[in-house]
Amino acid sequence: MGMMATFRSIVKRLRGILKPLVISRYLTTKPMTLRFPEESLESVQGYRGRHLLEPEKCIGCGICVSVCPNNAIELVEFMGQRYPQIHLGKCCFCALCAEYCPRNALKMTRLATISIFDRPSAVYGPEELSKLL
Amino acid sequence: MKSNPEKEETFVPFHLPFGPQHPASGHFYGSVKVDGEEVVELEPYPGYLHRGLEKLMEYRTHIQNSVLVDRICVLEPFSNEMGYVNVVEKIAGIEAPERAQSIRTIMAELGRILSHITWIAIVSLALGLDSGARIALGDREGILRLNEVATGGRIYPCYFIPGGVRRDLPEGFEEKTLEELDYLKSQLNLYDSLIFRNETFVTRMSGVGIFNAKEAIALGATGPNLRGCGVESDVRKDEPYAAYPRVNFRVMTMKEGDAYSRVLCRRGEIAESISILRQLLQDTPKGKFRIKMTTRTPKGNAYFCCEAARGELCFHMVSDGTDKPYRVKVRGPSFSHTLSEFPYLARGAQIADIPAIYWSLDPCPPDMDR
Amino acid sequence: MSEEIISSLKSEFADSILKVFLEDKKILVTVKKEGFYDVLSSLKGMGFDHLSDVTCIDYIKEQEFEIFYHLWAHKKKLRVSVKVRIPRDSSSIRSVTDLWTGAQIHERENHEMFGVNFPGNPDLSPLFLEDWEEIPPLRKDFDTRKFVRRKYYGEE
Amino acid sequence: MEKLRPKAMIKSIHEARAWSLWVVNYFNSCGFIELFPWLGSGYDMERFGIRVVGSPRHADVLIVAGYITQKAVKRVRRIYDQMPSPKYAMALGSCCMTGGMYWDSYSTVKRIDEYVPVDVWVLGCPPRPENVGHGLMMLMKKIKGGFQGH
Repeated sequence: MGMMATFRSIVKRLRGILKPLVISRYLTTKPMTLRFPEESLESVQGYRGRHLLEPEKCIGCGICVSVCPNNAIELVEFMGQRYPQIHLGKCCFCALCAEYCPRNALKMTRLATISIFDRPSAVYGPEELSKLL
Repeated sequence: MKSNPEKEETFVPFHLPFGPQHPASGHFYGSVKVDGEEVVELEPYPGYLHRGLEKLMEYRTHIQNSVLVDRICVLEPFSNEMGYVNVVEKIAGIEAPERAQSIRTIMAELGRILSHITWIAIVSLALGLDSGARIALGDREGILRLNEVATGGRIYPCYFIPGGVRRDLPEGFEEKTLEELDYLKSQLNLYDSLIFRNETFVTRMSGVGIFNAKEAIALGATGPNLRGCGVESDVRKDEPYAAYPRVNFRVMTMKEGDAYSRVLCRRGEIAESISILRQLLQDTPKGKFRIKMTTRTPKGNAYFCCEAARGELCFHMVSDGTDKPYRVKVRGPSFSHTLSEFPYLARGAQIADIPAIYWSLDPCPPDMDR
Repeated sequence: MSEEIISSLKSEFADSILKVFLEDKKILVTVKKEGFYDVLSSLKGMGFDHLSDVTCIDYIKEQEFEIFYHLWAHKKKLRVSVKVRIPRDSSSIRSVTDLWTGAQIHERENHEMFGVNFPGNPDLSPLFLEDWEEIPPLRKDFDTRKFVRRKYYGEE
Repeated sequence: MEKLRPKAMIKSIHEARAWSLWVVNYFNSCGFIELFPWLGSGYDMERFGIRVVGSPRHADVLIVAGYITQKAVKRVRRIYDQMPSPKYAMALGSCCMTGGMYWDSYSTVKRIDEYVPVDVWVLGCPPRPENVGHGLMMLMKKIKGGFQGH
């Protein structure tokens, strides 16, 4: 009986070694890795990225200021009228401001690559908000 | 304890930190008292991710809270939203429309599969099976892409809101999801051969961290950890909510109650979630996906439980008539996994089994600390 | 099923139970502080073996804490919530750790967050916060925004 | 260092440092989820020579991946002190810059650069993997440009 037991344990060991080799099918398929700067997983239409302000539609009502959970939005003076200024370092990109704006002046774009070296450049005033840099 | 008597008076427990910066501990510090190779006592020190969310929720309105609340468990935001949104609707006495209920169930099941796949990646990283982990990390992108298409957010969807969901599913979402589910179904066989039936994984996981049904219930275990000991308890079956009454599925239970049976429970749940999603995607009812709800909720309190990937997630909310909740208590499933089951299971185990036991319970430290 | 439990509770603890009623498949029990432990232990005997949550609510206007014990019976598939009111200043209530071992950490968290004392609980040391000198943070008279302005933003 | 070595050698030292950043294995909160594509096979940061190492003694970059609580900030500062200089720090998400989502929480640190000097802020809650990659590229460009770190 010892022969059968050792034979069976050898088979068990072999199966344990050979079974993970099923991964070799990844040798033939297209690699999963994207070459970052050239290829990258672009954000989809409707993704909640950086804001875009249309100054002519904005009436300066301040609903976005009150609905923002992080107090990221303030109204600032710009060319005679009050527009929202968004501190992207406080914003959580939840798009409640865009949803509750009565005039649909504030929308979310797909642009999400915002990395900066210093703190002050996280504050987006009305003119930066209205232009897609 | 098996420590021999003459060593008794000179025995000084050596404190081994299973610390916050440990590749397998994920911001939870357990001070392990060790006698040689055997663990004498494990003291949990949580709190590294405690933000005091229950206090913050008292300062925000229900709409702002529905955005804050899916930061509770980082790996599975949909079940937190499902819990919070339903408890607010319970107090307000309204019912989300039919279409919103089935959209919520679809996204909750997608979140469950995503959470289980992330858990597969982390548990195989903790046990050193890197190839399976890399493939599982790569497979998450499919479901995250579906999240992004449907809700606009990758990790935090901020999608459920008291009264329904914030926007409708785009067209073609059903076909994309069905395609993704077929791919995941085939990947399950790959995970089987790479991880679940892997020789080292099985020997390291089976016979480790054993507790029977009675002990598990006394410790407050829920979800796959309790189903691993043979108790058939699943909130989706016991107290059906959202669109779960219309769906039939099997509750996976194992008998041994050791780490490997919990692993198989979760693996079975992925297959069940795929079949649930296939049933839901056949006939999503048409109609409104959101009804208007007044921001103020009447005075009263409500308690709602839903089944998160890790276990029973309960919300207890007290409202005093204003638009802000007076008090919200969140019972995260990982609270009892990490603080009462893990120290119990770690007693008497070997040091090398600590990561295996810890990740067989699938804890989520931000869910424990809130 | 739940009607028998309600009737047996009413008959057994007529004096210490203030109100028992069924509300959408959940039994809600309001108990006086003296008899709450016997009600809980009899409920455990009836098969409510899973304690899912111990919730503490701070009613600062009435100077009272309200503690909820949410129980669940695995076999009967039934949920019970037991409500107890205790005074706010010298708030202490007997620990139920000997009925459900899982209750120890819930009570320890409530002790740290509200200051409720649970005699009989083996370990009530701080859980989440490290060297915290203020009053327990989840009480209503602790204003987190004033605290944050003073400690982090430096305005008084 | 500038005086002793010719200019070409100094430039190649910066280049070598930029292409071999080692990240310490301390990912503390939500940003950690967005590093999965970089750790795993999604974008695979080994292509840029960025590797995750277990001990701070071998690391160059500390990635602060989200909100930091009062209890965790002691460990973060100790890990940062243990790292040999030149060392850099990168902050993911808005919670470490201004408190973000938990601006009124009693237990989280509002400005991480009171404890750890941060070189690159990556915004987003949590930032997309492409945004994290953009931040890593900016850090590498900054190092190539002769930034000595701390």
